[in-house]
Amino acid sequence: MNFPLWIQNLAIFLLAASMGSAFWFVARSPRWQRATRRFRNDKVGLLSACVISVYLFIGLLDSVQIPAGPHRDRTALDWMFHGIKRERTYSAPLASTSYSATRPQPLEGRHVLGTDVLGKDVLLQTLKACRTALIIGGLTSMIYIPLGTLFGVLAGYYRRWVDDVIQYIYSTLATIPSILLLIAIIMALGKGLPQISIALGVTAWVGLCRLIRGETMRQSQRAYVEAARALGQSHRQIICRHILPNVMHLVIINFILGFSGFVMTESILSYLGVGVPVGTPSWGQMIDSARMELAREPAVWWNLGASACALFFLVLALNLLGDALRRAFDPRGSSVSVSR
Amino acid sequence: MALRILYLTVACALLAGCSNNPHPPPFREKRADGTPWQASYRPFPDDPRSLDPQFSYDTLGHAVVSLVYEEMLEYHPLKTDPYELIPCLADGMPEPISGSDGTLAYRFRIKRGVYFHDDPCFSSGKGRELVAADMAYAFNRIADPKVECPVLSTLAEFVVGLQERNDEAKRTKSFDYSKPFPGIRVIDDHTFDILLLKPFPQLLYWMAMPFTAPVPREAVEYYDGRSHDGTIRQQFKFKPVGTGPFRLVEWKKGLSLRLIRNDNYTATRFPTEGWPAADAARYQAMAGKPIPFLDEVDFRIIRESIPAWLLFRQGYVEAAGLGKDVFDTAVSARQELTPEYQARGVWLYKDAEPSTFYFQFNMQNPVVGKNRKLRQAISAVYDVDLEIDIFMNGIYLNAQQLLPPGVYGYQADFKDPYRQHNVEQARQLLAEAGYPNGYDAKTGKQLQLTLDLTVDDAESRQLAEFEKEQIEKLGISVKVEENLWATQQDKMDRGNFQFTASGWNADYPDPENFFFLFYGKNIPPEGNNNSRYANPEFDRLFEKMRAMENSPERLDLIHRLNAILTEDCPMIPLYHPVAFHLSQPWAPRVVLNPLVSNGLKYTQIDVAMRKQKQVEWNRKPMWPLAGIAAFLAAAGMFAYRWSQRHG
Amino acid sequence: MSLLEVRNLRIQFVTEEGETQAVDDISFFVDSGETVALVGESGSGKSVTALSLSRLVPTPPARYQGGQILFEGKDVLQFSKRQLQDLRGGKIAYVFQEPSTSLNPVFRVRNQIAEAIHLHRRDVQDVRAEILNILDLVGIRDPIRAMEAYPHQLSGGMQQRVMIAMALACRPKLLVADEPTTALDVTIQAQILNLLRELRKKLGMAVLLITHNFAIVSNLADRVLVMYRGKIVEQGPTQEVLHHPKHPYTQALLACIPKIGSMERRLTTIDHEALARMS
Amino acid sequence: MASYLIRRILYMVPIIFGVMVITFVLFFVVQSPTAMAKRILGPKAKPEAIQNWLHNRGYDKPRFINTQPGATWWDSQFVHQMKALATFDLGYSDATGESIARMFRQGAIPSLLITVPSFIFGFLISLSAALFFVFVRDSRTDLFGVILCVAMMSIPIQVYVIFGQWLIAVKTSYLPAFGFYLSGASTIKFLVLPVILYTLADLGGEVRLYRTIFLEEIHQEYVKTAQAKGVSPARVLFVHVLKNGMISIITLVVASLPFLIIGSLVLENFFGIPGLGNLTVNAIRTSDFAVVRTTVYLGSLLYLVGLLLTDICYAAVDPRIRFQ
Repeated sequence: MNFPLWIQNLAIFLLAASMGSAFWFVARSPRWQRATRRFRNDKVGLLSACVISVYLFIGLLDSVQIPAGPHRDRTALDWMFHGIKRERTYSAPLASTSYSATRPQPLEGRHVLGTDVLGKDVLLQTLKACRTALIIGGLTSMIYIPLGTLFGVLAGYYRRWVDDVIQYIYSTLATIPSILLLIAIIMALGKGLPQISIALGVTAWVGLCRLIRGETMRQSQRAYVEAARALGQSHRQIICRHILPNVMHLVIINFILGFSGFVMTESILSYLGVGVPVGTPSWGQMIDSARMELAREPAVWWNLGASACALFFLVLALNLLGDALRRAFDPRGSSVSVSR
Repeated sequence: MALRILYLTVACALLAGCSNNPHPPPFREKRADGTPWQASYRPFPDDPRSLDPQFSYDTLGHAVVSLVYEEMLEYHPLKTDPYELIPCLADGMPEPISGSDGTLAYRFRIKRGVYFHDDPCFSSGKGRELVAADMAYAFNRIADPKVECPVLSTLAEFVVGLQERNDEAKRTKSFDYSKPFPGIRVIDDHTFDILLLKPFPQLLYWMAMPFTAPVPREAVEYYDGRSHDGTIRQQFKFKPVGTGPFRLVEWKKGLSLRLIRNDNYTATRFPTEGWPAADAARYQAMAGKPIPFLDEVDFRIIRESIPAWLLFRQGYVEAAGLGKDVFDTAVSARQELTPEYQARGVWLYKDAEPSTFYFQFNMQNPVVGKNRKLRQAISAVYDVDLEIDIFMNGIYLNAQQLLPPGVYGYQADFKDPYRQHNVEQARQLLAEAGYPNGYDAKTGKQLQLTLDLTVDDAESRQLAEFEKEQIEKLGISVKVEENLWATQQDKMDRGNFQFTASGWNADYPDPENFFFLFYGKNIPPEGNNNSRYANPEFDRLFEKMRAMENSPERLDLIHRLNAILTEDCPMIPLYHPVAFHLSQPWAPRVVLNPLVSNGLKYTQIDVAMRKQKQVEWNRKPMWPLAGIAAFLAAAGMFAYRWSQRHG
Repeated sequence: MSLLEVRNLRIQFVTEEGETQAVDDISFFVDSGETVALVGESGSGKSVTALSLSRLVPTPPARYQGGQILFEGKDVLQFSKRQLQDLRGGKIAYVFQEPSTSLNPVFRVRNQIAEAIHLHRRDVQDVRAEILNILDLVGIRDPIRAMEAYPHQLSGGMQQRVMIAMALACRPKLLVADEPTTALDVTIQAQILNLLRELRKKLGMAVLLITHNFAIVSNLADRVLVMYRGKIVEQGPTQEVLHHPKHPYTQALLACIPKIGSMERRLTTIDHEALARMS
Repeated sequence: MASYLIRRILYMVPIIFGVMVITFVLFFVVQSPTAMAKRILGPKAKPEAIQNWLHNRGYDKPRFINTQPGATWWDSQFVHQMKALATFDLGYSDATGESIARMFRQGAIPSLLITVPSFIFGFLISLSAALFFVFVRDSRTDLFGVILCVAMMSIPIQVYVIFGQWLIAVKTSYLPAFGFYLSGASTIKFLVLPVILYTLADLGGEVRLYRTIFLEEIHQEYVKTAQAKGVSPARVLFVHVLKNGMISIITLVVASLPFLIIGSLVLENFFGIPGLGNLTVNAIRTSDFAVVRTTVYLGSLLYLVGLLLTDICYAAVDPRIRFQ
């Protein structure tokens, strides 16, 4: 199972578009306006948002294809790096000879962050891995957010047997330690980005569902929902007009924090040998390879350095943004549940 | 405050005093005669699955089994060209005998005075003498379906009685060990014949493999893994009892296997000839001496290569393989030790292994199987030298044929015409194959091939990426299918793949052991012909060659077999591994033959030198302690000032 | 000298959404033994004023911009942390609006009252007797049981009595009751107000009563301060303000008073039930 | 209380059944035991040997329902698996044939030796750090602390291990880079580095979580009451807030207690500690499905035990909760 590039691109595009439209859709409510105002004054949050935009931008650059000449699947990012030659194997950042204590050979060109074992430019690989991370996060979000939100709202709104069934499903899934479940699913489905995303989605919706269910239950008891019910609005109307907008912020915060979790999990999966497929640049794999490379003499540190930093800043920014959003919606910090 | 400083000092002292030696102390410090106890620590990549000699079929299992058990024959530890079998438990080499009724057999005589290890499974607790009946018992075990001997069907083709006994047991669902094994004719306690169905010169090699090691029936029946009088006995496969130079005394899963010397060992001595002239002095000192020299062998299970290397650097293990990541550290461009390691006194060994790695095509696949030119094109485009350079430190031998060096029939000057990394030729061949520039001439679609590989760690992942890129130079697209080991095997069995990377390590140094991989009657599920290569001409020549003793005529047949494989290209030979091994200065290696897996019985170490070097290589710098102290002091200052400010 | 005198107090709140003048140049005084009501709608700054008397308003987001809070002639705004801790509870005690959340849920009533006694009345020998004494004083019928109870095991009225007991435990000079009855059932409200009135007589302390309810004011207060948008718009003796309001805001507020009579009738009807629930 | 617990335990029965079904589907239906047999017997094994292997382990039976003539319908892999798991008959490793129960018993001790000290140190350190940051809340130190925590969370555990191993074991020779054996006090030298790293890797998240919990408590009304009583800020935090916050924290912590036994997947493998984490990773790498599915199953049971402990713990520490 391997999706063509355009479907993967669609994932990124949908990710960006759905984030945007979700904001636009709910931003009219006073709660969101208050939150937006608070967020605007949050320097850390704004800075994180900027950092994330940079990652998104790099991901987009690497999604746009420039079919020119024999290089059929060359992306805009590849095009920007097209002057950079391929080496035989490792070379240190900005070195003029290939990496080797005993057999140095002259290089084709200079590489800001050196080259990896196959002689590829580490900077380019690191940047290309952004897209992999975004696709994993994006595809997973496309799976788990609708699932978690829908089931959460249904369970929290209808209660009774609907709630029982949904609770049973997620309790059972939550009962299996998530990393083991992930590995088991990937072992069963085989390797590949979509498979990893499905596995992550199956394990991630549980948390969101539980959160949304709780919040929906709280909202359903509020006076305005009672009022809407008294006015004879249908269940569907109540859910769409009243409940969903009031739980949307939780979804978004959960999405952002979850996203960082997926990126981190990918690195663990790569370590366990069930990560992204061969030939897909990813930070997790770069970190995993680094163990061996670091033991070389002299150590090959730039691979680990570049990937760990790229991963670190994205996860850091996502976490800080999630925090900032939570602060914006809930200045007194009264929903601990989001952080678990 | 004073108390705090005291704590700090104590902590620092503890830290500085504690050794970074990861091994438990040896069983004893001194031998009975007061000389130092020689305990050798060896890195071991994983737990063996089983130590049952009739079942175990992996290098890890054999490494232990061959120290505990012995077979009738063994390889000469020093001779490699050609490899030579010498008697081990047998008293002299076996004689082929042909009965008047046309039967074929080999007669073996067992050395007198060979005893099994002392073990509670024997009624007296003392090891019993080895007799011919033990060999019959071992062959009975091979036939027993419960033992799951993996080479049963290979041997059953040649050895009398294996198949019948196996069928009978399957029919009756039990194996009757009281019945004598029909394929072994016991002459007296120390003489027996092995009866054959057809000529089988390779039998002698099999008699040097653990499958035919004699096993005491008492041990198999005693160690049944069940509870007796409240104590659970181990399973036989975890508690080997043999005649070998070492006894297994402790096996902690995932941690270590510890063996100590079998004091009753007399079966073999250090060889008295066969060493290289350059090293004569050292070998002469050992020649004819009783073995083993070591008192204790400690296999330390270290699954990751980096820690194994670290422990070698620190002097805590005696040997190390040189992985690609640490290669440059120790070996220079001229394939000699770097000055640092020369100064350490480390020994470097280069072992050409009797193995071949190759790509193999599924000949039943409609795309690659029916298109010889396509296979040849892939062969021609692949840059094996670059792969060897990047991933194998440039030391593996570029393979031009299936047979590895050292195996009878290897042609040192043979060049595969399609395996010379010629991109022009490759494109030409690809066009002839019907895919000019990688696109199907008829449909105009890009050719996509699937390469099935087992990918489970960083290195195999990088290699897979390299292989993909190499073949994609043709303009075709290669999809790497990453399989778990089990899935990969499953695909091999069912023929559900296009092409894959594979390798074969000689069971014994005979060309039969390689060419049978492409023998038409060995197509799965019958055998290991995973390529599903079926060529009547090849099969005919193979059958003929198999039954022959080495001779110019046989050599000619081997060359013809090789020529067929080269032209038909069901596989692309890649390389023959050459392993670089390091040994510590106090533990120089003795054995020169890579087929020998019980080399530790010839090895000895210099304990005093080890002690001295370990201290020298593990000096502890003071800066981290100073750093920690400074950090604690700063933290203390901060806390103090903070508490002052905040009352 | 008044017990408490506030002069030109200004307090500002700085939040992400801008600055708000919570208390805008107010001055008032409270004499010993006197009951003063601070009246105003929610958000008028009365709670902030009350809390600021012992500097309980957290800074940030609040900022004391100027003025003086003189308690027994000393300016609270110049107090050290130590002095503030003595002032709080010891001299000025508080009773808050919502007894169910204002009591610490995981400590027994006894511990919560004992804590106040330990902090301000080191001389008390028999703390247990003193607690029983105070609980009895605030009209808890079974003080031994109430003492060992956790707050959630008590009814709302009882919880508020415990709050008052805790406030009184240190014999404060000034009791600040910040809407002490808002969260309670109507029936209980009257009981608590009666209790406050009795206690004031018995103990002779000053009471600053924060409320938006003029019915309470007329029952309890000697003087009234009316607050509107951070300013004190009117002050004077209770009867005068109630019957002759000068400021239009006061007039508007008075227009919203519920009928006192009706409330009392309901009060008498439900009284037994409420009592039964309490015991 | 007892009846409540019994009800909770009964409620878990369908969940355990669900877990068993999921593990069965993942490991038997999707992955064929034949592949496993190949793995164990080696690539050179003959088909009879494989059939034999499958038969000896019951893997040649039908998956769910036995429809073969003359056989009882429940003589299937699924039913046998269910029965084995339900009776805690964990069976034997596919790879080594060793008793899984025995492997787990042996693995538990090294795992606990790493996780328990890390857990205790981690808990104490994060609690103190969280209290400190709450004490100086809204200050520059607090902001710095939060960012530091998030930064620590954003580093994958492998990076901690790689760096720690390199620095302490390689560059300074103070501690063993690798290895483990049980031998009284000197076992400690193997534990120091893994414990430090394990503690560090979890620290950021824990501190942040505890800080959030305490911050939530700080905004409660009872804190204002305490302040109004004249309680010092330190006492407010360390007595009033701490005791309330600890209720949430202890229940969270208790839920994670059973997992200590599983150990750390990454860490144990890096350091060669023969714990359950190492066992699991190794089983994954060697496709030892018998061990992996047992780990999944036991992990689930541990989770449920954790939930039960949480309930009991709530009752024990929170006076507001009493079982009816």
